[in-house]
This record gives sequence, structure tokens and C-alpha cells, in this order.
Amino acid sequence: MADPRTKTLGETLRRHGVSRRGFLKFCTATASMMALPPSMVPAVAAALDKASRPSVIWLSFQECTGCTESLTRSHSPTLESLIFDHISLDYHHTLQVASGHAAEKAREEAMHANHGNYLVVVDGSIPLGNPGYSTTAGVSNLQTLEETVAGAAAVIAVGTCAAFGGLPKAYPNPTGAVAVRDIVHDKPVINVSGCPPIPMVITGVLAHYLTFGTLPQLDQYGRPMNFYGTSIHDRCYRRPFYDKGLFADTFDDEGARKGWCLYKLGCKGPMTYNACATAKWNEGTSWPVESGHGCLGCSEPNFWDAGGFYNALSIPVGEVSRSVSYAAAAGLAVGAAAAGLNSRAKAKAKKNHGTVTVDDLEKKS
Amino acid sequence: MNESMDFLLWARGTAFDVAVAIFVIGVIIRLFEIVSLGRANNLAEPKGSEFGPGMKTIVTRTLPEAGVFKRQPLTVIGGYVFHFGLLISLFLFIPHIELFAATFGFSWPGLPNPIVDAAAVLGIVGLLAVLWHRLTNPVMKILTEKEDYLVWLLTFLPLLTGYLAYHRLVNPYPFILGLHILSVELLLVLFPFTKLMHTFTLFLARWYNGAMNGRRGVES
Amino acid sequence: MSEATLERGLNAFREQIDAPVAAFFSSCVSCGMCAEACLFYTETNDPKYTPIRKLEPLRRVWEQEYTISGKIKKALGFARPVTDAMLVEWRELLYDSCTMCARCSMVCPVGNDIAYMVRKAREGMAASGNAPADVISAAGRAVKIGSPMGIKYKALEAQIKHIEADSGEKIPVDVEGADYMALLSSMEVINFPEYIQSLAKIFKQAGVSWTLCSEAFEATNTGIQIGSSDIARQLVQRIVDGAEKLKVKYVIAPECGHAYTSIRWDGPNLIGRPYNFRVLHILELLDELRASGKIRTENLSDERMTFHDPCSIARKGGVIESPRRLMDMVSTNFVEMKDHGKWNWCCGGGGGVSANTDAEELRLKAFRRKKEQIAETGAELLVTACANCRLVIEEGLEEYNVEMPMEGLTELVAQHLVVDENVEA
Amino acid sequence: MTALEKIPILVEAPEAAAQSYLNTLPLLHEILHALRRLHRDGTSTALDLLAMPFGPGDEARLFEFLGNGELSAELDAMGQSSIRESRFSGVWIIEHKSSGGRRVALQIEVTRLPAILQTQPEDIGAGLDAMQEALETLKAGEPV
Repeated sequence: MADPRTKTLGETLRRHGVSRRGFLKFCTATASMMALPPSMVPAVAAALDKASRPSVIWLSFQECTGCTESLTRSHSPTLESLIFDHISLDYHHTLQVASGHAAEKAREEAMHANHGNYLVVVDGSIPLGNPGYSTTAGVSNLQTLEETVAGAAAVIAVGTCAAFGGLPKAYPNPTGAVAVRDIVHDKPVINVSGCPPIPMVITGVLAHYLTFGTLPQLDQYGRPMNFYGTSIHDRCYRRPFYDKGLFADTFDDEGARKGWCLYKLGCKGPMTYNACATAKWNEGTSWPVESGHGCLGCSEPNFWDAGGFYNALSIPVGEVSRSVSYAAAAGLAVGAAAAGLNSRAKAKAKKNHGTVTVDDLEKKS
Repeated sequence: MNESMDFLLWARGTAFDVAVAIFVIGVIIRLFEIVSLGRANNLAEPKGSEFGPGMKTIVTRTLPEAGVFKRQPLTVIGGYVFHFGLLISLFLFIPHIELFAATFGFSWPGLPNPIVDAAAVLGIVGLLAVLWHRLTNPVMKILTEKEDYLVWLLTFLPLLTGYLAYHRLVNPYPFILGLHILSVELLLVLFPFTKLMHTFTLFLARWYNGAMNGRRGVES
Repeated sequence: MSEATLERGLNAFREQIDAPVAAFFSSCVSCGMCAEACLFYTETNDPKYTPIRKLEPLRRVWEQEYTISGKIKKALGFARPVTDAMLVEWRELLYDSCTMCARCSMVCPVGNDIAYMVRKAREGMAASGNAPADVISAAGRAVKIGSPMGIKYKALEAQIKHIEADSGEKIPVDVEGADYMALLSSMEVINFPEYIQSLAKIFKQAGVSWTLCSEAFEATNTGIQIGSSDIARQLVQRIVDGAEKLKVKYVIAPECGHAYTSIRWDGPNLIGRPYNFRVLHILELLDELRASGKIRTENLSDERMTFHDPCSIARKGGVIESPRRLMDMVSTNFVEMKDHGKWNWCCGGGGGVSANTDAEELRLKAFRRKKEQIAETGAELLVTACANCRLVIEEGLEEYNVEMPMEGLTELVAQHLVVDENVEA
Repeated sequence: MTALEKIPILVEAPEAAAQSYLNTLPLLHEILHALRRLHRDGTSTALDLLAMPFGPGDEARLFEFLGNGELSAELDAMGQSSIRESRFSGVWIIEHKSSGGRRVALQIEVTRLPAILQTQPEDIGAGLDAMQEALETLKAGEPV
């Protein structure tokens, strides 16, 4: 590639001998991936034809690499890979060949060359408790993020850690982990939450940026509406069972075998916004609910601290029965005291009884 | 930045524990306060027993006398509709049953959601009807105090927020679910110190009425 | 003896509040159904007569003295105190517009026995000097002269002589060891001496050994009406002493509603011990005599008759079936009122209301309820078993220009009694 | 798929697949309405089946219902694609696979002829060039 930055996606594909039919097919798949309706395909085609190649810098902080795994775990060439082929991934710890100073140099060069235009992808949360908890080349995550983001066009926070603090932030949050949005206030930040996020969703967001050059419409958590606009519950194929009141009570009962609703088994689908029900996992094979396990709510803030995974959403986080028994014990004690007060007050009133006779029924004036 | 989820977690966590504790302690105090006032031993020769008629009145007072029903059908029908709507929504909605099961260790079968949904709508309509009645009926107007409106609101909010949450009419869901739980917590906290106590004390009241009349040989 | 002060009244409220009262107040949701059972509301449409509202002073004392939240409110200065001015305002509600008929107690959805609480609230009213003047004077006469109407035994003695001369029946007085001691209401002595004559006739035929007591003939109890257990106790004690002196087995309450409840249900609790005699209402006794075949009737009337249940005897006394069996002894054409037995409507003059001239106008308004009820039956004769109901109804009918003869049930039974001349008293 | 298929999976819940999740019926009605529109005023509609919350077996039931019609076509461009008319004329099922054989799009098109079957103007140009070049090569001498 002579000067990849000047080439549009259409040119790249044509150079690879892709026919217009093939391009249309690619656009159909891309629109589907971006969760856009088929009627948007011509617009996607027109935009993709002219899409230029953006520079992407991928920063990994307090994370488990699950997000990268999710993205790269495909066994066969995929649409995602095509999109990825088109972007210029100039820095990524795990994937890049360069290491050490060379790697950091690549990042700095990309930042310099594309100032104001590059995308920053972040996975992992940022520790504020002690900068030493997580560093790259001796530089704290906070510093790296601030530096890198300064010249970026936008930031994509991939995974629940980057988006909401994630598992590092779970109680009692020993590292003082925070999300990207807690630090970056002056740049658009798109949260692509999930633990890990659905690969198609990560790519879909990139594709959207690639296609339209803008950020998609976001929900109140900064997540793209077209993937996070509906809850798992609302798109769940088992929803009719919820409505009919048919639930699995254990993982091996009749209800479980018949594929009934997993609400009672702790499915957090009603409070979870993600595209699992339609995008599915493992190349469209299945997704948690289809495999018989409730949704953990991994794309939601604080999902780790939201009570037991196997407790229904309606069950409070704490141990209610314990609270009730303690309160009952306290109530008995205080109640006995209140009862004592009342008995005493009434006994006193009886003692103070002034006998009424017919001669003192009239008020003395 | 995670306001609604933090709010939901708080409502499902600390706030719920505090509300339940106040509720349980408060209800026990109130019941103790009542019973501790005692009832004088009745020395008059009885014509009938106390216990049976008392229990019977607990049941029979659920139905209105025909004459007063004809005079104030809205009080009775509105009362039935909202109580049944409320009780069905509270006790027969499966997510609620899960909560009771987690609290008390036993559960019971629920109803399909569309039925509970219809009951909740009836409950809301019934509550609006009784509110309207309270605002227009001269007897209720003279009896009504601020507390009556407070109690109405405390009852109405859980139904309303529950309906909104179930139909996902407010986004995001964690926010409205949190509001729903918070409205219930508000209800729990104020329950022991308001007329909501009638939920428990009406059994005492009806029993006393039935027993005192039963002793005189009158079915009340 | 102490003075009638607000504090004595408040203390009486404190004393009177018990577990049922607390349960009742805790349960009220201000639904207003009690108003629909109260003739003072249904006939005036004035919401201030809503029964539960009449208890506001008692409710406030309960809330402020016996609930934690009330005590907190009081400490913070949010509580509205019970003042003398309030009690003055409430006099009309607790006395003039309530006969303690207990119909509201039957309809309350949460089971509140409102009449039970009105009775208790009157303790505080009487103790604080807020009872109606007329009822205060009646209580004075009852205690000092022996009867609320001011009649003494001498008057009764004269009536007895009169009856004995007229009818040839013997009226036994102060017979020690008699089985039954009959009580009278002074209204019977003055207005309906036929009752005494009927007793003599029936008892003679049935072979009942009975007596009157010259020291305790008055059955009515103004103490109960005014709401003073102390005064009520004095009046009940008189009867208990008389009955014990004559060593009777039974005391018979006359055709008077509140007399029955006070001697039958309140008495033992007032004097603090069970009786060593039993108390029967005259209708209960007549029904027993009927059942055992000791009295029979003849020449049953085919006149259309209906029966007014005195509240204190039926709803509050449990004497509901006996009068119906006795009606069938005298009539072939007995029709019930629409609401009868425990569901009857009060005549409007019970609970001391008929003795209270302040309440007269309201009472006559409220009487429309009874008037309509009677009219609905199409009856030609109205029967009852309470001298007070009878006077109140007669007065009410006269006010509304309705011609309707009335009889006491005991007299009717006596009229139709099969008299066997061989029976000796 | 090949790698996953090597993992021996015991299917524990055959009943789950056997039942209907009630999700296909509304979709079929949507197709019916689209077909009615096409019939009335020629408006085409496309539905993205990958955006449908299908449960196990829902898709198979849908295709079973739609059946096979008169025409089917294969497309080989950046992977295989199949375009076939259902037994209801005007309702087309289009499945696109990537070159690795993975499904990347699945659509129902309610139209006279899916656009992807038509030769695209750009490709006609490319075809023209290619054919001209081929013929020129031919002129160089060899017989056809």
C-alpha cells in the first residue's frame, strides 16, 4: 500500500478484485452488523465507497485481554477482519509486532501524524488509587490516557472495565479503578460495554465511524443506541414464557429442558442493554440464554456488585431474611418498651381517676 | 456517571435493608402498643362465645351490607378494585414472589404476567377513582386529613412505577426499577406510622367487634 | 368527688382507651361508610354527623398518649390538643346526634365498633362537664329521687293500687324468695301502666312467682346514657342490692332498651363482680314461657302488624328471635320492616337523646328514617318492646301527622292470652 | 464452524428445539403485509433476519413454512451467497456468506427481483473492458 491514508475503502476493495455485487453484499452485511435496517444499504454503500482509512491507537489498562480475544477469536476471515484490514491499527500491545521503545515510538508517531483525527480504543479501567498499580513502559495508565487522548478525534471505551470500571472497580475497588469517561471529558467517548463486548458490536462501532465519519447516537451511558437501545429481555426469544409465567426453577427441571424463562434463576436480562439476543456469540452460534444460562448483565455498570448472579432481579442485594430477623428481634425489644410505657400511662390514668358524682357534672365557672 | 445503576443498587441494597428494618420494628411496636392497652375481663354472663364469632367477623366484614352499598357503591367497588389489583400485583407477580421466597424461604404459584398487568391497571384505576371520590364526597371530605392523601400516594406510587417499569415506559430500566423499589421502601418506612397499619390491625378490630358482639349473641 | 375539669375529662379518655379502641383507631381509613349507616347523616346529609368523626377527641388522646408517632408529633408541637372548646363543640356530636344505636358498628369495613367508643368518649365528656344539661338533671333525679323522671315509689304504689282495683290482678311487692324480680322504667309507671297489668296477668296464668321491689323498681340507667360509670354503678348497685335482699333467682328487664343493656351487660362490670342472679329481658322470659307451654294465645289478630326492634335489645342485646316468635303468637299478619333485627334503624331517641331538648329538632328530622320504614310495611299496628322507643315514635308520628296505633309486645301477648280461670296465683 | 463441530456436544434439551417460541408468527405477518404492499403499488421491502430474536429452531421453522419456489441462484462474490424465491412468489430469501463460509447476512426481500441479482453498472463497465480485451487477444491469431 503506497499511501494507505489517501485510499478510500471502495478503492481498496476494487483493487482486491471485489466486484460491485461483492461490494453491495459487503455493504448489506455491514449494515446488518451496524444494526441498521436494510433500507440503509444504499446509503452505507455510498458512504463506504468514499470511506478513508483511519488511524487507531489501542490502549490496554487494567484488563484481562478478553476484549481483544473477543475481537480476534474468529477462525475464518470475517467481515470484522475486512473492516479491521481497512483501519490502520498503529498501536496495540497484544497484537503489534513491535515492542518496547519501538512500540511506544509507533504510538507517538501515529499521534503526531494524525493529530486531531485518530481514534483511541481503550480496554481496561484506570487505577487512581496508586499509579503504580498499572503502568506501561513506566508510565501510569492515567498519564498515557491523557496524553494519547489529547490529539484524538474520539475515544472508544471497549469492554465494561473501560466503560464503567468493570471488575477492577468491584467492591471494595482496591485500585481505585475508574472508567474512561471519569477522566476524559473534552472528547467524545463511546462506551462499548460488555464483558467482553460482542465482537460484531466493537466492529460495528468502528464501521459506523468509518462509514459516516460521525459517532453513533448514544444512550445515557454513552453506548451506541443501535446496539444497546433494547434490553436483552425485550429481544429475548424466551420472552413469551416470561409473559406466560412459565419459568425454569432449577437448571435441570422440566422448565429448563423446555427452554422456559430464566428470570427466577437470576437472569438479569430485564436490566441489561446489549445485542446478544440477535447478534449472538461464537459466530452466531448461540448466546447465554439460548445455552440455558441467565444473562449476568455484564454490559451494565456495577453488574459484579448487583447481588447474586443466581438471584432473581427482584431479590434485594443484601440478605433480607437476616435483616428481617434482626429487625424483628429489635422490634420485640422496643415494642416491649412501648407496651410498658402504655401500660404505665393507663395505670396512672386509672389511679388519677376523679370520681364523678351527679353533683359535679356541671363545669364550675 | 452510572447514576441509574448506582441508584438501583442502592435501592436494592442499603435502602431496602433500612426500610425493611423500620417496617418490621415499627409494625411490632404498633401492635404491642395496641395490645398492651388491654381489655377488661367481662363479668357479664355470656350469651355466646367470643373466639368463633370474632373469627367469623374477620371474614364477613369483607362484604358490605346491602344498604350502605347502595348508598355508596363507589366506596365499595373502588375499594375492592384497588385492593384486589394491589394484592394481586403484590403477591402474585412472579418477581415479587421471588422476593418473598428469598425473605421467608417459601413461595407460592404466581399468575401469568398479562393477568397481573391487568390487575395493576385495575388497581391504578381503582385508586384514582377512590381519590376522586375522596375529593368530592362530602363525608370523605370532612374526614380526610393530610395523612389520607399521603397514604393514598404511598399506595399509588408503587403501582404506577411498577406499571411503568413492567412496560418499560421509562428509560433506562434500572432507573424506573429503582424508583419502583424506592416507592415501596417509602411505603414500608411510613407504613407502621400511618393508617396503612389497618392492613394488620383490621384483623384485630374485626375480631374485637365480632367477639364483643358474639358474646351478646349478635352476629356482627 | 372531684370537679368537672378538662383534665378530669382527658384522664377519663386515657382510662377508657383499651386495646379494642386502639385497634379501631389504627384501622380507620376514613372511608365514610359509617355515615351511610347513621340516620343522623342519612336524614340530614350533614357530613359532620359522620359517626367516626364524633370520636375525634378520643382519637386525639389515643394518638398523642398511646402511640410513639403521636408522642413524637406532640413533642415536636405538631399535635392538635383536645381543648375545652373542642369538647363543647363535640357535645352536639357525641350526645345530640348519637343514640349509640351501633348500626355504624355493624357496617364498618375494618370492624370498628364505633358505638362502643362513643360510650367511652362520653365518659370524658361527662367528667369534663360537657354533658347536655337535661341529661345532667335526669341523672341527678335518678340518683337523688330514684328515677330520672323524678317519680318515687309512692307514685308506683298509687299506680299499683289503681291497677289492682281496675283489673283485680294482684301485684306482688317486696316478696322475699320470689323467683323473678321485675324491673320497670318510669315511663311505664307513668305512661304505660298497662305493662304492669300485663305482667300480672301473664305471670298469674303461667304460675310464675314474681315480685316488684320497692327499693329498686327503676330499671333505667342515666349513668350509662350520660357516660359516667361512677353514676351508672350507683344505679346498678341499687338493683343488685334489691335483688339480693329479696333473694330472687332472676331479674327481669322491662320493655326498655338501655335498661336491658345496662343491667344485663354493663352491670356486673360496673360493680366488679358477677351477679348471683340471672338477668332476662321480659321478651326472653315470655318466649321461654311460650316454649314450655305455660302461656298460650287465642283470637290471633289478622291486622297487619310490624315490629320495631329497639337497638339496645336487638342489635346490642341479642334478643332478636324471641320477639318474632311472640309476634306470631298474637298476629297472623306479621310483616317485617325492610331492615330489621340487627339491621334495624333506631327511632332516633335512644342513648339519652329523647331526654335532651337540645337534640329535639335533630331527632325529629332523623325520625324520617323510621317513619319511612314503617310506611313501607303498610302495617296498621306498630309493635315494639321499649317504652322510650314507643314515646319517641309516637311523638315523631304526631309531628309528621301519621296516624298509627302502637302497642307494647308484652301487652299484646297479655291481650291474646288464654286465661284459665282455675289457675291460682 | 469446522472447529466447533469437532467438540462433542451432548444436546440435553431436544424438547427446547421442538417447540415454537412464538417469534416467527409476527414475522410471517410482517412478510404478508410487505407482499400486499408489493402487489398493490410495487413497493419493495427488505427484512434483516439477523436482527430477529430467534430461538432454537425458529429459523428452520420459518424456512420450512416459506418453502422453495421456482427460482434459485448462487452468487460467488467475496464468498458464496444464495438467493432463492420462496413458494410465495415475490418473497425471496437471501443468505450471504463470507469467503470463510460464515453467514454475514440473512435477509428476506419482498420484491420483483432482488437487486443483487441485477448486474451493476460498474460491473457492466468492467465486463465491457474485460470482453474487449479478451476479443483483442483473440484477434492475435488463435481460433476460438
